[in-house]
Amino acid sequence: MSGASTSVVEMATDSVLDITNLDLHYGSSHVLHQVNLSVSHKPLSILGRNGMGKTSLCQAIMGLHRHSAGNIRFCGREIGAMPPEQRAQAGLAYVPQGRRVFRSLTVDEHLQIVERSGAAWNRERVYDTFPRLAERRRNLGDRLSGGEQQMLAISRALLLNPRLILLDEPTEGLAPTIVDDVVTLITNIVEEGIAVVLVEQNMHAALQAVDEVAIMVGGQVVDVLPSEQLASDSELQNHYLGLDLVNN
Amino acid sequence: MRLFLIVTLNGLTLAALYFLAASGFSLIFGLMRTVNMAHGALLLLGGYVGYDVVELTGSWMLGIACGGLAAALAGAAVQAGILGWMQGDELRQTLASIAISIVLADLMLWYWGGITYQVSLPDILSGGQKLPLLGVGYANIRLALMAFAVVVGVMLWFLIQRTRFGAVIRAGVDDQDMLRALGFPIGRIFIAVFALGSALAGMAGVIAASALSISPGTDLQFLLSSLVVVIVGGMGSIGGAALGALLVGLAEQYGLAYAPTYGVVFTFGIMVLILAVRPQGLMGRSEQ
Amino acid sequence: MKRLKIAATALAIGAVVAPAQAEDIKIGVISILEGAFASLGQDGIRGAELAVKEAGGVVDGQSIDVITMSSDASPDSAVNAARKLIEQDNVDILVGPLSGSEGIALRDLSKSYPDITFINGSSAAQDTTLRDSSENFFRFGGDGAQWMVGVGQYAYEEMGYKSVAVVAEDYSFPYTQVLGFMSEYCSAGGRVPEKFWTPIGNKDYSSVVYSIPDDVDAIFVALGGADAVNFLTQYDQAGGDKPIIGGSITIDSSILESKGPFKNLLIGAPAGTPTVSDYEGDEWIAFTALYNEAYPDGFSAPSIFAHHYYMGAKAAMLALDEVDGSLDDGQQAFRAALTDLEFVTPTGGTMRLDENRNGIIDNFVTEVYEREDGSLGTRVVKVVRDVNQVLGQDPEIFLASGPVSRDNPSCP
Amino acid sequence: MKAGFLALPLIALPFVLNDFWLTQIATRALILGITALSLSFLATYLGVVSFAQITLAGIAGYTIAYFGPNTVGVGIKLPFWVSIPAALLFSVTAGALIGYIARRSRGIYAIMITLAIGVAFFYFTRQNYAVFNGWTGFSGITAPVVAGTSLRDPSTLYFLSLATAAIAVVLVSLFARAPLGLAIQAVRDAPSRVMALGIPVTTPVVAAFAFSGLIAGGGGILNVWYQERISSFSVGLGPIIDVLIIAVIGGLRHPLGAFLGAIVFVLLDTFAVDLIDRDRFNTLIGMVLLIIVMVAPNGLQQLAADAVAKLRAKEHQSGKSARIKTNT
Repeated sequence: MSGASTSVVEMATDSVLDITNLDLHYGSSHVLHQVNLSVSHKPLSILGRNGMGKTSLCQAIMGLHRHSAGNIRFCGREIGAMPPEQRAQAGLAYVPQGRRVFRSLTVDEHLQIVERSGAAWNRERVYDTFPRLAERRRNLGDRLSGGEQQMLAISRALLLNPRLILLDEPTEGLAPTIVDDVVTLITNIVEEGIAVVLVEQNMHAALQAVDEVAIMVGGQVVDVLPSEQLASDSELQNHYLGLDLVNN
Repeated sequence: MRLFLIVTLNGLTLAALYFLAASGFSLIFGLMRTVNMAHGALLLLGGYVGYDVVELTGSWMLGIACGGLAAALAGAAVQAGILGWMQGDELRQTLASIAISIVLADLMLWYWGGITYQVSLPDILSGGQKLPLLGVGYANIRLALMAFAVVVGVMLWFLIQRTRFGAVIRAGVDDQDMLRALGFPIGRIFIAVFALGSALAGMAGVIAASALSISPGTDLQFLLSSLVVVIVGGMGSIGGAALGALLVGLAEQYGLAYAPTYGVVFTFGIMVLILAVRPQGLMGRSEQ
Repeated sequence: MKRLKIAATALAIGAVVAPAQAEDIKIGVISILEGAFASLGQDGIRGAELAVKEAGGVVDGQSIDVITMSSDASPDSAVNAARKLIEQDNVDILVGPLSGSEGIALRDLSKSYPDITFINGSSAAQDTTLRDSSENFFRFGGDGAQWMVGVGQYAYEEMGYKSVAVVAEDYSFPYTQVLGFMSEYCSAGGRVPEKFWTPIGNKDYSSVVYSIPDDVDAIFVALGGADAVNFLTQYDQAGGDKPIIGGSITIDSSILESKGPFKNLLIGAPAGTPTVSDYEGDEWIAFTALYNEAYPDGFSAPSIFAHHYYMGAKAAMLALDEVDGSLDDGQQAFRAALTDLEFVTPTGGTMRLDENRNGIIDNFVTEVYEREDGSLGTRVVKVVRDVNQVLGQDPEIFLASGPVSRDNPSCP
Repeated sequence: MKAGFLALPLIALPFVLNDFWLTQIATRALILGITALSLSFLATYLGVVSFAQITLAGIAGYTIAYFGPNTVGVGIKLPFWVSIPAALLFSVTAGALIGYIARRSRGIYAIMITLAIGVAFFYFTRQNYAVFNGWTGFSGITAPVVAGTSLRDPSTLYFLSLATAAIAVVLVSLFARAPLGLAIQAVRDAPSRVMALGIPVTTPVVAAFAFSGLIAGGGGILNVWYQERISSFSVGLGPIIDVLIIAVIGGLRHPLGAFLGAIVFVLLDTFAVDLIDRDRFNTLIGMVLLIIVMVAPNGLQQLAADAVAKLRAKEHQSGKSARIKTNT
């Protein structure tokens, strides 16, 4: 236990994920421009309006879309040339926008295929943490409610026992009470020592969960600032995110 | 009436063979969206190898196993060496697999010649017996065919619905990218599934060579019937393949018995009709 | 202008293949070398090459070049193959094709190439020479109806079959074979209550097997290759025990040598054919020896295809010899020599042509028997000499009965 | 300028090639190219790969055979100025019908339903003797004689095919820019969005198939004159796959791809037997096809265009550097 705590301290000084000068194209359209971002063990949120390139950035980090230029370093290793499965094996977990649970797998099967024996997170622990999933373990993925699907998507990622979890809009479309549950859950994950990148449109949820905020505008990271600063500065909020988001 | 029952029975046994041939095709399409036009060639390859092994060892079961193995190896090589490199580009894969089937068919013609082969059956399966109600002789192998189809169907169902590997395959069918993002090397899974689908084709080839016969041209016949079976039933669904095989097998036999002139046209007519009404096949899920 | 054209053409062709020497006489051979007919087509090529080899590959100091092309049983492919051989490989004489519809297609094509001589391979459609015949298309062999002569009478009188069912593939060659069988069988007094026309390449005949009426005495089977194997196997497995009467390609060495348990059904089966693998005639024995020596990998005896391609190529060699290898004057002399040719065939008869340039042939009624080593052979039970294309009937009456079809002839 | 660069050598061909190269290679490639163009048109603008284009060509071809001179004694003889429009009318109508049947199918399912239609038609022609003369089909078909010249005359047929090909290419480009063509492309890109706008998807799909029927029908008429025959084999699985091969190896993105693919295919089909042991030519054909599919993902047309672009860029570069040198 003491060993673990020292390593956390050690890592806290190091960055987990380093993105430098990342470019991404979809065919002829240039989606990401020279993105630079460094993620340490402090939870970070990427905020931005719709269409600013947040999901594209997630997919580039996961390797689901190949970037055209730039570097992605993860735990000191360049992963830019790796296929997604190797990035996952290296300790990167992804909770995608829209959850993307498998519609023809039961809850239990979702967890079973990812579970590795002897790891810190296993099926038992998931069911302890989310009794609701235990109740629904025989249900197919597409028979779950939005909140349950989100629980499942996050559990699935946790079973990989990752070093970093990338969550793409986990609160989208959820009822306010469920949003609070998700925020609590993210806070718990952070306490586990897992690095968190939270991509959000919902600023209030994001600000509750993270320490640092990166702002994306037009396919670029334009600013990185402590969450308190953004929380207290409504002008800044308006400037970067627009009223619609702030009132959300 | 007696004829109708016999023709129905014939349709069922033919359906069993079609199901065996088409199940691998359906499996491959279901996971990878690959329309493997070399499926018939792999089936024929399995049949030839099975024949050679049965001649050599006298063991029919060994023949089936080796036929399946040969086709599995060839299929894995095709996926790993060629089709895997163009994953996601369905049209190119279709064309590449056509090219592969042309080459394979020609090489098999070279090696095995153009004559017709029939695998000799073990004693228990050869010959026929009098059917109790209908009062006619019926080939044992055809009755056994139905048993094979049921066994293979149940095994496939078990594999896909009840095992971890099956769950991974289903997850891949649902969302390949997500599966990769969970750390699954999709390339290797694809090769494994392709080998499995090809093994089913190869075994079906040996069984076809036992119940009917194989010769150059058998590859195209079974490719076409597999296409119809799988499309009518719904691509990627094992239940759909079974349903499609039933429809096609029965249609073909009723056609042959009652409307020989246009029997074959009916089979494809049924396919057009079903696809016009349900573009994704009877049990297929619509795209997205 | 013309000179420029020739030069450019030579350049273009030279870029792909080196042109062969001008003095040689070139014989193009078209056969089916792919798909279900491949092994049979291969044997056809062997036959044609054998005739050239037999003559030493030379006629009057000119060497004979044999160039083969494959078709895929479709008339279109046969026509394309012929055009390539004529226009690009510059062949003088064409031997082929193998199957009936291809034959009609080449007959039509021959009218566009009056300077080339076409000699039929083994294709046996009736209309190739009977209707709309072509001046430069020759068939040193019979059609599918001629190949059945003798069987109808034999089945009715010797075997005592009063009624038979017909199982045949649904295209022109089997129609012709059925016509040959039925025109004799029906006039002898026999009945054909049912005909089953099955699609070529059909795999599963079981529903046909069970539809065969119980009260027929025998089944006349005109299926080829894998189709025959499939039908016979399934009939055997279903416990069927009616005697079989075979068409010309149902019972041939290529079928007898296929592997499988169905073969017992064939023992004793009569068939009509111009080619008998075990024929005891001296000429045939010599021919088989020649074939076996040249092609140790071939069948144990020449098939119907080797036999007919051989006769076509042999006629070409003999006629070439007669005109001293000269094909000038638009091959007129060569054709005259072909028209008047008479030669002894491997089956011991005398081959000559009728006015439509169709062969007057010897036909055999054979039966299948089991050799001591367990393999199957055929032996001759009856020889019918000098069978012409109208089957010995009055030509006008024969022509008036119309072209072959599913329903012509009929005697239910 | 670009068109002239292409047209001149094409017009000069009959004066330099012998009949074999002109007819068996050039004309045959043009005819196959026209039919393949009808496929690549659908693939490019509607996003549907149709295996039924040979069926459409075959319907036109059979019409010409049935209503024209032939030696099989089936059909009614009509003057060619009646039978040609009738052939095109039938192929366009059949195209519309196929489009209607397949209107809801996309991707692989569209391939399959059109394949089923194609194979059903093939078996129908093989089994039906009254109209299609079954297995044997029609032979002895002669092309019309206009002003004393048979249209089957090598140069005439070549120019006729060349003109038809040119017209087809122009029609495709015009159609693509017409309002209906734009609607078709909208259907390709987002069928659900088109439906949401209240535009029925059926009309553009049916129109696209009908138009492809017109082009395929043109190819079919020329083909039956070229072959002087048509049979069930002409509409079978072999030709269906040939046309697919031509369209895809040529490249689906540009109308000229179909013709590039056709010339490569015809050369390969004709000369494979000369390049390799005569018994194994199918292996060679398969291998070449496989290599083309692997190295040229977007077809030979794209490969050629890329090569030209690269060459130009190089020229441009060297030209620029040369200029810089002179400047300094």
